[in-house]
Amino acid sequence: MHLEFSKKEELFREEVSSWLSKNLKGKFKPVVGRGGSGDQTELLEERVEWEKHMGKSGWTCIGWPKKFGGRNASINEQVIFYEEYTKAGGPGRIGHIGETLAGPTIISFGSKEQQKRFLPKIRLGEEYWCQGYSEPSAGSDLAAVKTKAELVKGKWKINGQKIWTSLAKESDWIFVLCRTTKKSSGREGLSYILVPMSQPGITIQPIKQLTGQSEFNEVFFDNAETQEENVVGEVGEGWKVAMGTLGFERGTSTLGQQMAFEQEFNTVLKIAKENGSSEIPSIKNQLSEAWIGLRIMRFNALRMLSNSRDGLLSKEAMLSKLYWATWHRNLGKLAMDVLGMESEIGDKLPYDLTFLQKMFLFTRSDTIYAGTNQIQRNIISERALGMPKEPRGDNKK
Amino acid sequence: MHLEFSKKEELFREEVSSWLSKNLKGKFKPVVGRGGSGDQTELLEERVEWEKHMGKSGWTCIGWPKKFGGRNASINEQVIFYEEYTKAGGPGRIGHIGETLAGPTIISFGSKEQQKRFLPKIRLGEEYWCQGYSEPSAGSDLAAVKTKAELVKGKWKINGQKIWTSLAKESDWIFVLCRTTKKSSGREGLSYILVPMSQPGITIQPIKQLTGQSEFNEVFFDNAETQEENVVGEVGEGWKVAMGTLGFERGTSTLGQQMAFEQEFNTVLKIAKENGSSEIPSIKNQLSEAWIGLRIMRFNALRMLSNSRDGLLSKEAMLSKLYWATWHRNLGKLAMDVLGMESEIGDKLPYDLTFLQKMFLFTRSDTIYAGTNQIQRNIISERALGMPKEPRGDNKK
Amino acid sequence: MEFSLTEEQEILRDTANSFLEDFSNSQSIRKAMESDLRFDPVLWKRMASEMGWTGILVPENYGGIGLSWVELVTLMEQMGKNLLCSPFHPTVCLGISSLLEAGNEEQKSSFLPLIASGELIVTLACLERSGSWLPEGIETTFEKKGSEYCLNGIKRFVPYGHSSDLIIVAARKKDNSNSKDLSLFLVGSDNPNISINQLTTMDQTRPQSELKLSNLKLSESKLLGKEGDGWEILNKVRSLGALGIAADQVGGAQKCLDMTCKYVLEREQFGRKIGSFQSIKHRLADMMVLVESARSSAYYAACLVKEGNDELDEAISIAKSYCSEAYFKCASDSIQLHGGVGFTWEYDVHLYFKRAKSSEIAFGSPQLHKDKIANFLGI
Amino acid sequence: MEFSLTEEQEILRDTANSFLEDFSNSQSIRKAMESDLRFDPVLWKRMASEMGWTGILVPENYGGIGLSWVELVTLMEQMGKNLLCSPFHPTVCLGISSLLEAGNEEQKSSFLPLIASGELIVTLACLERSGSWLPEGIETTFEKKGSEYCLNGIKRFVPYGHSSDLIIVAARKKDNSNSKDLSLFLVGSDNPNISINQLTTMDQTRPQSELKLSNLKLSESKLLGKEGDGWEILNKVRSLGALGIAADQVGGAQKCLDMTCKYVLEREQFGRKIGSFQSIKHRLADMMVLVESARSSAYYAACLVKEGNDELDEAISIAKSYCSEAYFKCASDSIQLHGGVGFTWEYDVHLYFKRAKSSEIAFGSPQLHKDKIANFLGI
Repeated sequence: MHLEFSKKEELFREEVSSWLSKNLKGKFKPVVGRGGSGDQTELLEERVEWEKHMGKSGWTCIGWPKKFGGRNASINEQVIFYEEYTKAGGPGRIGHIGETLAGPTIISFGSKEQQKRFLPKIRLGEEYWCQGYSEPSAGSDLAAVKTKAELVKGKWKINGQKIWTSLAKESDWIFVLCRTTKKSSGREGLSYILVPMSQPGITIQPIKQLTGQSEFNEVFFDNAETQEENVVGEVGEGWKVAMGTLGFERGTSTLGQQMAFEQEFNTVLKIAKENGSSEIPSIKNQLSEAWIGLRIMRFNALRMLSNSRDGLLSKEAMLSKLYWATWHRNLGKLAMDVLGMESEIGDKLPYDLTFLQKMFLFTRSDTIYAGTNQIQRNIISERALGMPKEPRGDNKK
Repeated sequence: MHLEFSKKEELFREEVSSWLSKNLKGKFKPVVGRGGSGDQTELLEERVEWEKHMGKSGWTCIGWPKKFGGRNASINEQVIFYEEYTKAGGPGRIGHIGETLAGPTIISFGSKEQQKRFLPKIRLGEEYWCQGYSEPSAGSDLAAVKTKAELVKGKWKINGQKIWTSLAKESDWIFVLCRTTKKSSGREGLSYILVPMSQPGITIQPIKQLTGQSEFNEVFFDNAETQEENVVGEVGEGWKVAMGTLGFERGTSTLGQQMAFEQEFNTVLKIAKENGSSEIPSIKNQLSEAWIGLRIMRFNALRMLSNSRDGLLSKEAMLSKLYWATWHRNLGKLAMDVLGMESEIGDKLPYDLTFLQKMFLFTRSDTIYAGTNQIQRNIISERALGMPKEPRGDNKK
Repeated sequence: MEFSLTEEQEILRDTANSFLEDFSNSQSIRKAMESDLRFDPVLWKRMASEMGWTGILVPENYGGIGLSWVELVTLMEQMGKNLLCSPFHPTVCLGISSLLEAGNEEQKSSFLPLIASGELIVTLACLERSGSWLPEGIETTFEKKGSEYCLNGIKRFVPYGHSSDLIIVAARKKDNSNSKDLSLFLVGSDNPNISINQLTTMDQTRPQSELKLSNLKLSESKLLGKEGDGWEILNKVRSLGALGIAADQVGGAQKCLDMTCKYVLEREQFGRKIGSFQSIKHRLADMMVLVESARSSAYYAACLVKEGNDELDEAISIAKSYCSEAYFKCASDSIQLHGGVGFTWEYDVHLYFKRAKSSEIAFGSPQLHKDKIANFLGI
Repeated sequence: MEFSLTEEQEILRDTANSFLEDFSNSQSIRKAMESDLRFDPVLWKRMASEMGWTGILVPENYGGIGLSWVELVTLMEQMGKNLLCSPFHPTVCLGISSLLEAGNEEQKSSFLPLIASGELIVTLACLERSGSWLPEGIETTFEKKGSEYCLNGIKRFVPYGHSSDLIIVAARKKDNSNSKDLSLFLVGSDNPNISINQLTTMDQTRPQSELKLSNLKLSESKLLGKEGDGWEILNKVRSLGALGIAADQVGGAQKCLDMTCKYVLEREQFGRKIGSFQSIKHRLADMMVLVESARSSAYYAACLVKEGNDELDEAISIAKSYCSEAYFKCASDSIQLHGGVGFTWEYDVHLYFKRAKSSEIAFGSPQLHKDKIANFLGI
């Protein structure tokens, strides 16, 4: 057990940081530090350019195997990459769903043709992806999805509705979990299908959030089409594929996210020092606790990454979502407490809020999307601690 | 809505307080302030004398109807009585189970003969009672009681085991919830039977608690006997009777309990001022919060009592146990925090702890006995908020 | 001792609730909070003339109905529950209280009847750039020149400042070192030397403004209370203001509980109503403890106002700190238990959440009131 | 970067756990904690000679096995898990650390081998009647008379004071106003001018004593470190002491989680294993978050000791404050989820609960360490 990075890893760190400092300037200067939470849909064109530039330079998808154009970077190298990327103010990645979800799924479960068709375009920033899992009545209970796909003359015809889809308008493709076996229910009879977004059968409806912005969308499928071959894995095996994807979701990028959290924390700390609220004992204490919480988040992540073997995440990894979502929500509240009376005052009428206000409000969704805190606790107690599952009801609809 | 007491009530207060100050002295001086939580089994003889003295003077069972020897005291008068009693340092009541549980049950559900036989002796402090509800495998799930009673030649023969019985050794009678219908289960087939404690069929086994003391007991029934007529209510209707008793448990004495809490709080506050810990912001804040919590406990109780009509307790009453148990447990922790390093040091070897240490430890059971916090939350959400009941399992034993 | 609503008070509560359910529903709230005035002036007139609410505290001889704070708390609880957008709190809790506390006969008879009839909207301008509730926070100065007062300074966080007719302004004597030497003035919002700038507020149901006073001149008759008594008056009025907010918080917290109960009994996941899951049930139980305790604390303080009890300041600090935390917790939990829809603009939960946040810091944060309680305890 | 146990470290952990499961089981814990010495001297010898644990930090040239704090933390985690009653923490974390930090060659070579072989039990006497961890808390004085030091004072809260052979005593120079001018001395417990009085402790697994030093005379060779360096040495040693406790806390918290999981999978109520109720499942999930995070924090700090990193003090304060709260919460929840049996003497849960409480305040309460963190943050 040791925390120091090896010489080779330190060299890699230098390579990353020097490439970033040489490239995140000039025409890319405007995107530095942009596109994070609450800013996700801004400066899209410029950020797409940046994605392409990174792709061309071999700095996307570094964890992918070499044969798919990746660098086969070790976990430590990925950690280093994400840390340096955040430190350098690398913009919010439009390509992250392709790089961390769609791509790895296609690598693990896709056919050779699919790998050839889709992976290079993800890697080069030429095609972007979004996720089609949740539905209005299938939120926590993902197995209740109702969206249907039917094979008609070599094409899947898809009907139904997905919800909470990020970056839907900006994406070229969506992976859709849908029911391909009529009258099936639960985890049976589902398939994982790749569908092009730009077609008359698909309508996107942004969802306005409590911040006044729209980072999520509803996606309606009305006889949307895709080629028969665009199913990943076997027809009817979609649940297995989707669960694989969920596994990829909590990986090495977590350390980059933590550096972004640290930047937020530093902003709050700075204000507290400036406006004198850091001298109020309860605020001082909360700042101290927030810092402790953030450091431990990092320690947990390092341990989790060191313990993960062969791409399988360790038990501890199950804790990560519950931990960071709760921590981040508390930081949002703390930011408001630090601001005191000023916490109510926004940027401009009618309803432009400050960065910290948006953080405060948006963090309320952190403990809900991608598995609510309640669902996370179910998962931890059942899978990591062996507690019995909650009995399903029989209010079949 | 008004908080002031009427002239008549103020006169009653004077009467109570003057009687107490005239009587809680001389030979009764040693019992002043004794017999509370953690001190329950001390100075028994003297406290029995005091009970008898109160009974003779008409100051026990004041809420009972006049025809059973009570004063038919209004809720406000009972509130006043308990407040003054606590203020005067009246000793922990050995007779409280008879006065507040057995008595009211016999008044509500008992026969005329039972009322004649039992009530005067409760009132006069001549007979003491304990409670036989919980069993090792029927804790939160009271309907799972297994203790059996069988009618043999005009007598109930009782076999089984009760647990968590307070004051078992000091009591003359126990009311026992037991199964009188063979092969019955759940709430059916139970009866509420009064059993004399002093007999060979009953064995008492004290349970040593984490404080090192024993305030609870196991009571074993091995062909214990009682007369056929000692069943309260109909045979087989014990659940209804027992639930009635649970209703009585959270009544007017709550304000006396709160004054005892206030005395504990004052002790903690005094130490905090003396040892300077009240200047530590987190301790100062906790003291402030404890005081807020205590005052609101009082406001809640006053509102609950004013809202209770015809002896039925209001919705708000369901909150009381959860509230006070949690508050008291927090006070125990706060007391230790106030003491700092001294919190570890007890009175004398081998294991005599201080009053505050015993409080700290004992309050851990407050959130467990008489319905755990979890059970209280079930009750509140189901009965007051109309949430669906948790499905029972079918692991029948 | 009878710590429950009388029959008349229950009628007041129920009437208020059904009126507000009709006229302060989701649609009208959103319309009002996005309008320029930030409230519906037609509804305001009806609340004044039909319901008599603006005159609830005004003695009958000044054209009001002369009820007590118990009735006012009962009423404001319903306003909180229905998220009413209106300058009721500044006008009644702050404006009327100030006039009753410190106004001379002439001031009372010229303003109270107008307030009671809904023709005059009042607010209080005490906070400034530091946001501090302490006397040091007030930097605005006054100077007496002949028979006139001249005021200069910038007020911030003024509730409904942009739609008020009469503004009670706290200022300190120029060049006076005693930080508590403050005085209050009655300023018409039509005075040319005041400029009012509406701010963007996270909670759109509680608008705030910034006021600039530049050599604003007032006749002696506009002094409220004696010169130098301002801090004492402010203390009393803001304490009552805190109680008014506490009542609003009780209602808001109750509504969060109600909305959540309703939602979890409708929403199904895993083939069950989600209200049948223990984690949800237990959280609702905890919410109910908070709501009922908050209500007890606000009612208790209201009784003490009526009975003129010494304990009042303590009781109000208890109520304000507890109700603030209770409302915030209930609103947070309500979002959480609503899941995805809980953080959408479309559902009302976020409006309650934002109101919980703005109420929490209005008239003293929970921490400030806990510090006061510690002070009462001698620590 | 490889933040997981090596194979050797895993073997150490597993061996320790199975040894302790055998020899520090419920029965032997109770026997030890009620005995006069408060630990089992036979077990102590075996831990020293068979297992080599007392020499874990002692360099090989002094008869130890010269491992690092990473191995020590791994070991102490198992001791906490199995509630070991022994003077291991004072002897190893405090005693050996002090000698390694400040001992001269003569002191090291005379004491370290004896400690490694289990023949010498050491403790640290720093706290006094105020219970304060600040230098002002130390009122015991020393005076140099010729070539001798003379000590006077009363030490309190001395861990295993009554069963130690060698006591490291902190004292201040008599009549010196600089509160940090402290020095450390090595005092044999057989010195006639020391009287040791065992105190009753709520946690019987962590005994404490009061020591009276009355004109206790020591030769110059008993000075540990330079005169006046005491505060600096103490700071380092107590920081390591805090880390040792944190490791014990991780193990204790883990055991509370394990015991509770086991119990709720056995206990049935309402016809179901109570572990199937969501309120219980969710609380267990929260416990696991605490336990794993606590473990991460303790291991992280242990790595920094090994790597001699500047961040160490901060990391230890993080670990000690987090592990303290995690253990207390897990032990509390363990009692609660055990229901009635949870507060009986018979079940072991209360022993963990009491150890959680005594550990919480040992070597700085969570609050003290949070204040340190605030200090690191510049606030």
